[in-house]
Amino acid sequence: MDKLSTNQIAWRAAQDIADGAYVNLGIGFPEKVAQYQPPGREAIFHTENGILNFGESPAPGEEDWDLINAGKKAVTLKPGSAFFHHADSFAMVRGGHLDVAILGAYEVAENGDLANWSTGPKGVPAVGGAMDLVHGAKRVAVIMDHVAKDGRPKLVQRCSLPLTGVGCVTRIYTSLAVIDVEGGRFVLREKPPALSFEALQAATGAELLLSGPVADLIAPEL
Amino acid sequence: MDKLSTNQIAWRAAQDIADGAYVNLGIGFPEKVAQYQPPGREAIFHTENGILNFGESPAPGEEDWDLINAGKKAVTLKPGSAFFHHADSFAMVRGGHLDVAILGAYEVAENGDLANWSTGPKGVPAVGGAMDLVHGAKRVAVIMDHVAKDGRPKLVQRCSLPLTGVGCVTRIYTSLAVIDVEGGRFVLREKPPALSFEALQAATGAELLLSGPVADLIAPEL
Amino acid sequence: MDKRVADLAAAVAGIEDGMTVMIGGFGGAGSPIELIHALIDRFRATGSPRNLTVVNNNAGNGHVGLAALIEAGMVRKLICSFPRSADPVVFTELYLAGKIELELVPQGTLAERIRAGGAGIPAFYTPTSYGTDLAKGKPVEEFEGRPYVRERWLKADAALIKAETADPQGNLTYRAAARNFNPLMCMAAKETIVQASRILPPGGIDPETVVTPGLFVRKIVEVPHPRQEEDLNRAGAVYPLEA
Amino acid sequence: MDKRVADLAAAVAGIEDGMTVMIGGFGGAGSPIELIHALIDRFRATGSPRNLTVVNNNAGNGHVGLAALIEAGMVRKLICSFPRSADPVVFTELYLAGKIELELVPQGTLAERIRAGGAGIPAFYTPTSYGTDLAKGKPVEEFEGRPYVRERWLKADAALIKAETADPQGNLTYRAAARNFNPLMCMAAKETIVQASRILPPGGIDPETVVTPGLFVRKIVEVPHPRQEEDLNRAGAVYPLEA
Repeated sequence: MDKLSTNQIAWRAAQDIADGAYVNLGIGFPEKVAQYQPPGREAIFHTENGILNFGESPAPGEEDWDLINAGKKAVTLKPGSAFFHHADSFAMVRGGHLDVAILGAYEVAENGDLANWSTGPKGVPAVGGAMDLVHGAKRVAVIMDHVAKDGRPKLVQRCSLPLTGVGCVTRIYTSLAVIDVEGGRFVLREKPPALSFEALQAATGAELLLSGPVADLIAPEL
Repeated sequence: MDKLSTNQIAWRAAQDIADGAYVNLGIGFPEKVAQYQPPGREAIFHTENGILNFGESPAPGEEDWDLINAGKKAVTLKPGSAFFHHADSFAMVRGGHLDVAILGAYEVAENGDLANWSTGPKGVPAVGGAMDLVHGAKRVAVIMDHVAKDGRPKLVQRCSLPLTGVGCVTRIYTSLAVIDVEGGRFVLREKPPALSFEALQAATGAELLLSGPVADLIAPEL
Repeated sequence: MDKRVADLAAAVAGIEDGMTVMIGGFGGAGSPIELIHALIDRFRATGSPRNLTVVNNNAGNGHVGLAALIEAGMVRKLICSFPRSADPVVFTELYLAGKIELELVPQGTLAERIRAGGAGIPAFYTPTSYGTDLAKGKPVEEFEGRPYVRERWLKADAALIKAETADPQGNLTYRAAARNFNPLMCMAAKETIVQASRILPPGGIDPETVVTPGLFVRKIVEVPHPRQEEDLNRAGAVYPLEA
Repeated sequence: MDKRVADLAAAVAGIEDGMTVMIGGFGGAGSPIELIHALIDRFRATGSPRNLTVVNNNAGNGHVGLAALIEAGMVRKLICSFPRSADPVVFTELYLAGKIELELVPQGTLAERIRAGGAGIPAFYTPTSYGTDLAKGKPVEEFEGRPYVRERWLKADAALIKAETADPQGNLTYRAAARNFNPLMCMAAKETIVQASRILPPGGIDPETVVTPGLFVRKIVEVPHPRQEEDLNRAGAVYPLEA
């Protein structure tokens, strides 16, 4: 099976994070990216609720619930961390001081539009910091399954769900591909070697362009 | 001689500062007000360059030039002081968190307009924090001589010099009077007992209204 | 200058019907449980305050703190960024029944609007929410070729704040990520009411390490061993707590 | 993560002709004398950088620091609130001779514009300067019946900053009122260059007391016994200083 697991998608996204990068990981799935930093590279993680340079979760029972990330999970501190209030935290976000934000998505459109906060008018809406992150970080990447659970494409021509941001996504890491958004189009960068371009295109709701070589998308067992 | 000295004007202004008030004193003459806090009352002084609750000047030779006020004079700290950066400092000013700002003036108009930053196009203009203070503090008061050195009135119908702020002054303490700005007019509150109303009016560039009793303006020898 | 008040009841005595109240905290971190519960105590005894508009990042969790305030029927409207959490059942049920109003604000915009309220900035432009449903009806303007949404300041009649240390002048420090919205809300409320784990003597807080200068604070009450919302919820606690 | 550079020359190496440079300090407090002098050293050796736009509250004093930078002919334009002081003769003469440009900005507006630059807020409204010469040509709008002036963000290519302690990640603390504009300028510049009196090991600064988080900082150089501008001027010092 050539489909990447969620761990493997997170691993692949982590490979593109430079040493010394300031990174914000969205709540849930994107948090996994922190586990796969390549050896010798150190990213500094930012969380909206006011911590820079936090580390892994503490052992169960060791949690300090005043020391949490934006997903309300307990974290620990690394040497050289800092606390700050929410306005300073979002000054970091909005002011372009984060190198990368990695978010989950319901849909990403070929023009870079992102829908990841609302599945429609039903239920209680909740947006958190996603709309701030997508217009702040120098690079906004998405990690997600290539298709929805019901098989519908999540990579689309135009988002059908309420937007989080307009033209903000530049790279998408999925279970089947690495895709860049360039000039309002999806450009395929990587795919699993055993997956044909045609099969990948069939699972994608907008045209995939080829521009330069397509590398093999291969992740270790995780 | 019934004219108040600068020390006496400062003393008079100090009598109107309530216990626990947060106060900003302009550079120069207004700084004197701090010396005359009535016994039993404690004002907390703010300086634009990022100190709350500073105290008197240190003894000569004891100065720490990182511990200065907005006039670049060395100060000391009282227990319970705080340092903060310039944006936070002017958040205090602009956000209406100061109870009183006391400033000097070239001219004050009966509509509350203040001119205290520029004497015209000659020389190097410099504004500092005056324009922020006049639109921030809950009460903006002026202390000044009643007339200029050449005898011209400083209390005028309309300012002739470049404005610092529009309709911002509510009370003026001069060498000859205490005057409130109410409904776009000067209302006389206090004058020295030996000075006739007519003589005071003659030294004033706009009509002085009488609204309620005029108290005697008497200050101790200082 | 001494901003200490006798007890929690005295601290929240000035909060009246219809007021806008900012409440610090992000999830359970920095949530002033004791002040909130004192307010509910008053409501249960007197029927007031009610019809409150509450500003908080979340919508409460479980049956303590903000969730209990909502459950008591004291809140008319909530202004927040993320009214979902592990157990926001109280808010969710009222919201879906149309019994509580929600103004949803992106988290960074919420923080900046509160800071603007405290800093005397009536409006500002942000790229956040441009082109989304949350920008509907708001002025848009281009600066240097990029579109921005104009947002307004947010102020409150009162703020309930959880601090770690305070001095009698009202200078405050916080604990770890319990800082979050607390320092901003101190700036934006007419009456900032603080519960601090420790009140130190004047000069007890190094002026270099003060996070909230005392000028932003009106009342302080010492709550030596404050409860943490997350701990309470994990223990299944329900307002009123046992002493 | 180690943002330390070898020496002052390396610290200022990236500043080029025509750049906008923010320089921390209010009067002499917080003025990064050694970084400024390193920049003048380079100019004297290479003729570059020149045509700088400098953002500072003041216009320098005496013949050291910012005044020396201006005197060396490196500054095309100054953006400041108060270009008067005890001895601003260098700026005054050039200004009256029409040889240096001045943009005068109210002090609070200057601070807020810099903070806005760092926080990604392209414009904001302030009551400051309404109805005055300094508001000429700026959009005015009423909010809740009161007029406000719209001001734009201010950003820089580089900032020269004086801190008290730093760690290798770039976290900073300041000393007393030497803090002033420094933390704001750290936020608003592409390349924030810091001289710190002490560089502590990672973890050497309590995360509760960090004033500038390291993310805002690019380069750090240790200057163990920094000169204070006021002290220098009282001693009649002139650039270049004796070692």
